[in-house]
Amino acid sequence: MSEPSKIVKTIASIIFPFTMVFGIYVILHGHLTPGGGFQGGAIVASGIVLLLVAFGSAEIAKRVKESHLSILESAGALCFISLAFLGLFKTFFYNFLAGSNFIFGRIPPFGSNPGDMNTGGVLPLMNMSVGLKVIAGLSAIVLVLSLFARSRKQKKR
Amino acid sequence: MLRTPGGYWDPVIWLLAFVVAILIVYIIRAFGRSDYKGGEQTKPFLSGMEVPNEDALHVKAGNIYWGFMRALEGYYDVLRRGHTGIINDYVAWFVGISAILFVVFLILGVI
Amino acid sequence: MIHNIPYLAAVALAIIGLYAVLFKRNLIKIAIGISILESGVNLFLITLGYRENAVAPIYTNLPEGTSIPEGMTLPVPQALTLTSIVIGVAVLALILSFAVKIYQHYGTLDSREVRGLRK
Amino acid sequence: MNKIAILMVFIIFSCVLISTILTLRPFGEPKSTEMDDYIIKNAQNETGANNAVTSVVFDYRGFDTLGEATVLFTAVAGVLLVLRRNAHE
Amino acid sequence: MSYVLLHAPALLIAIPLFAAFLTPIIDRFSKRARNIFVLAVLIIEEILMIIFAWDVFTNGIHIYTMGAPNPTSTVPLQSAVPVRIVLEVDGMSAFMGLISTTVSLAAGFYSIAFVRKETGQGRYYTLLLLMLVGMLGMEFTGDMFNLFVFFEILSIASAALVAYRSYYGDAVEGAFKYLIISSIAGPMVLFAVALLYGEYGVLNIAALAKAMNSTTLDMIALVLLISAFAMKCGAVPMHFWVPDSYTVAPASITAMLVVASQASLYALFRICFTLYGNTPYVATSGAILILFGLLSMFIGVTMAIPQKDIKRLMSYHAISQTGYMLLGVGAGLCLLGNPDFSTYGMAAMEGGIFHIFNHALYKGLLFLTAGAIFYKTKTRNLNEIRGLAHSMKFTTIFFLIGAFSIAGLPPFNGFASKLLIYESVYHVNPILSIIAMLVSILTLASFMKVFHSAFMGPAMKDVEKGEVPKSMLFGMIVLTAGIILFSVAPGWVVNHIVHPAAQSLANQSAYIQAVMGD
Repeated sequence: MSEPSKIVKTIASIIFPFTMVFGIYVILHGHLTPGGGFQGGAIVASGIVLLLVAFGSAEIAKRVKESHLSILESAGALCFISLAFLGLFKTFFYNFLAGSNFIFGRIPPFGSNPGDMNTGGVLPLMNMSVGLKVIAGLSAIVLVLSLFARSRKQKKR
Repeated sequence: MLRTPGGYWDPVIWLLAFVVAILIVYIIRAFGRSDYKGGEQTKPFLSGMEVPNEDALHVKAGNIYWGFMRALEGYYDVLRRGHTGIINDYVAWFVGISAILFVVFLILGVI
Repeated sequence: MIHNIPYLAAVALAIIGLYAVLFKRNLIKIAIGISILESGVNLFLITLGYRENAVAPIYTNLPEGTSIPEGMTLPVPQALTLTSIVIGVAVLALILSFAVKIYQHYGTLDSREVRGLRK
Repeated sequence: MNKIAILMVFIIFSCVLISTILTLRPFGEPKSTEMDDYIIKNAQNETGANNAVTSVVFDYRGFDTLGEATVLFTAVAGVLLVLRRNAHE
Repeated sequence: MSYVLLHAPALLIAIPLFAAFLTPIIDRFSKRARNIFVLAVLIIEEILMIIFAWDVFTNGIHIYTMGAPNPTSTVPLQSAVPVRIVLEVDGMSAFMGLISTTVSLAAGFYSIAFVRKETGQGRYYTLLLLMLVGMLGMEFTGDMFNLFVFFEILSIASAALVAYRSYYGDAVEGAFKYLIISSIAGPMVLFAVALLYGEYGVLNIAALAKAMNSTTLDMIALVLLISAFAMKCGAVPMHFWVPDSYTVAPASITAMLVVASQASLYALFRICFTLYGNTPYVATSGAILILFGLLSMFIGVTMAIPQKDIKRLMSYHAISQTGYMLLGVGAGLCLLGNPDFSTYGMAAMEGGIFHIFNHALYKGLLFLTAGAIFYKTKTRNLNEIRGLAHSMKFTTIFFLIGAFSIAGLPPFNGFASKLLIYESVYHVNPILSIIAMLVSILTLASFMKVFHSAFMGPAMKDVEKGEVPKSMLFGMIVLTAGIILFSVAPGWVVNHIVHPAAQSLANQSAYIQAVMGD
């Protein structure tokens, strides 16, 4: 296949930051607006896939290795399950931050309200860890598949 | 000791009976003539012909129960035709079984 | 009867996917069929959560005069659908990697050829 | 012949599904919604999240979400395992 | 201690999950540390499971509500139905959990030497732990959708591990077939769950069983669940994936796959007994289970006899042994509610459930011996191997123990469970027990074929002498010890372990009452 044209590369590199920002916004506001860790992580991963398409898998593989991505994913999963473990003094998955006046510990007024970032207990933290996990996981899958296809093509030649 | 609807099962008693049976067999064997044990009696005898070496005597797995499979050839042909290694057929069997169960349950529900 | 057209659509989608799995010999098409089947089931699941002219169950800037809880759609089916979508993605990724590997070994994607195990 | 049999069972299967799915409660009017109503009413003061769906995903049914994250983790591990380089021949 | 017991249902699932997430990170630093870590986790699981199971057998059902202020408050005050996910561990669940942890421990020890020469071991052990997580989750959960989620975890991890030797084409093929089958069964289960949710608005098994009023849609859901789980536990005529995937998987994984199929079997029993326990479908589903059982027993064993691939032969035997369990428990399900359930039905269920544990032990042992043979001779073809008894004494002994046990020869444990099944099923219909005995004879015949062609005869020239490595032997010893224990004390095992399991499986009202109160 021929290299993508300069236009594609330029547009991709312009769009990529916006995709990142939007995805991270969706992750961070998961407990206030539609969205959450999985959705935002999928958006960011789609941005990474865009780069992969525009610049080719070899170019990306020079910068990021799939082993690093899998370590990152394990870290996200570990954060998630550790948050679940921390509630163990009552039950597994107990939302121990909600109601306490610690970070994210505020309880919003019942009914319609403009939304306060500092609410939700462990939910925002779980959103972040799951978002990290999904970003790493999806990009690792796509990267490995594309690299495998590329290596087979080179073997053919 | 395990109680079953028809009686009971106790492996210890069984083992004791087994040991006793072995002892009886051994005693009976001890009565036999000593010069028949070992020697000529234990050599394989193919009606006077030359006995081939061990490798040739070992029956290969493919040949064991040949007669059994030959006798049930039709049955095995049906089974083999069933076992196509095609993934679509695997799923088709699932759908077929579900459809049959649907029909069975619906009929029983109507009754 | 006419109210249940959405259910009908979801089930029809699932059945189309099942048809692809049953009658298409190409492994990639089988994978596509499976993902269509999963989408159909997900659509059915999310369909169950809808309430007549209700809004999403989110309190941020909730429109005034929304009756709680009758004015809000059911949240649980949406969560279940999210879960099952992610599961579908995971399964699809693994199926595709297997298909790639099978093509590397057998040089074909025809399910009638991919039966080296048949004895 | 084989294909025809498969087609027949497939048609039976789909006909049963389609004909019985219409007997489900009418669309848009859920019958028994105690669980969902409880969540909608209490999500805010129990979990402190405005988004009831997120409170379901991460609090009420958080264990499902852990399993879902595990599924993704499993799939990534599987893909990296199957497509690993230098698998010794 | 009481704290641990209180949280045991969650810990048993969460600890291996945590370890699975941690394993790739440890793997980067030291392979040896990773092996020790995985083994330590498996041993902890085993010990915790034994303690917890004993508590369940003596004190009854354990309830654990995820994320509630206290674990036993299943139903919130303002609500009439459980809102959160509830783990519900009764005798049957604890029984299956014991099986899963035991076989996983054996497989873990066996793997240390078995996959030493392979690459990608870190992910191998990760997925091994995830398989354990999936099984325990399926067995402990009291929530239909959660059951589906863990079902998928189990399927995906198993499929990835079946394809572990991805440099063989047929390994990937078997994994592909397994995964397609699982991903057809998964959406079907989810569709059934969605139907039940759409009707009753709850997902908890006990709440569903309480609200169940057997409409047509419940029937549809029941059929979808039965056929999906029957396919996943390898019942004829949906068994075709079993030989394909069992054959190509590494031996330790094949031993795990046996237990994975039994987790689906457990789900099938749970659906039939608990979820649909008070519907008019009980007798019909029992008859269907008996029919599946008969077909599985007979076709499985007759297909096993002509096989030349040792692991393929054993996997057909796995199918036919699954038939015994379906037969025994199906007979119990048929007699459920009858006056003579207390006499014959309970005995049939005890036989079937006891056979689950026996089958996990001796079939796992046989697959491990087959793996040892493969490790030595690098082939699975019975025509090419012979005379291994000369060099591999222990493997021969283990194989003989497993073969006698699976063939139901006294005094081994296989005989005890089969005796229970014969005698009790005879009262349902004499034909059933006659077929069961015939199948048992054929099983013995085909294993004598394996023994003769693999271990008897002159030694092979091109195989280095000596036994397989220690860790593999230890993995086999774990299972052999279980077989010996169950063989010498069947009465004790049945009275203290199997009977509570059968009792709790048959007693639907206790299961519902534990969650819904009143």
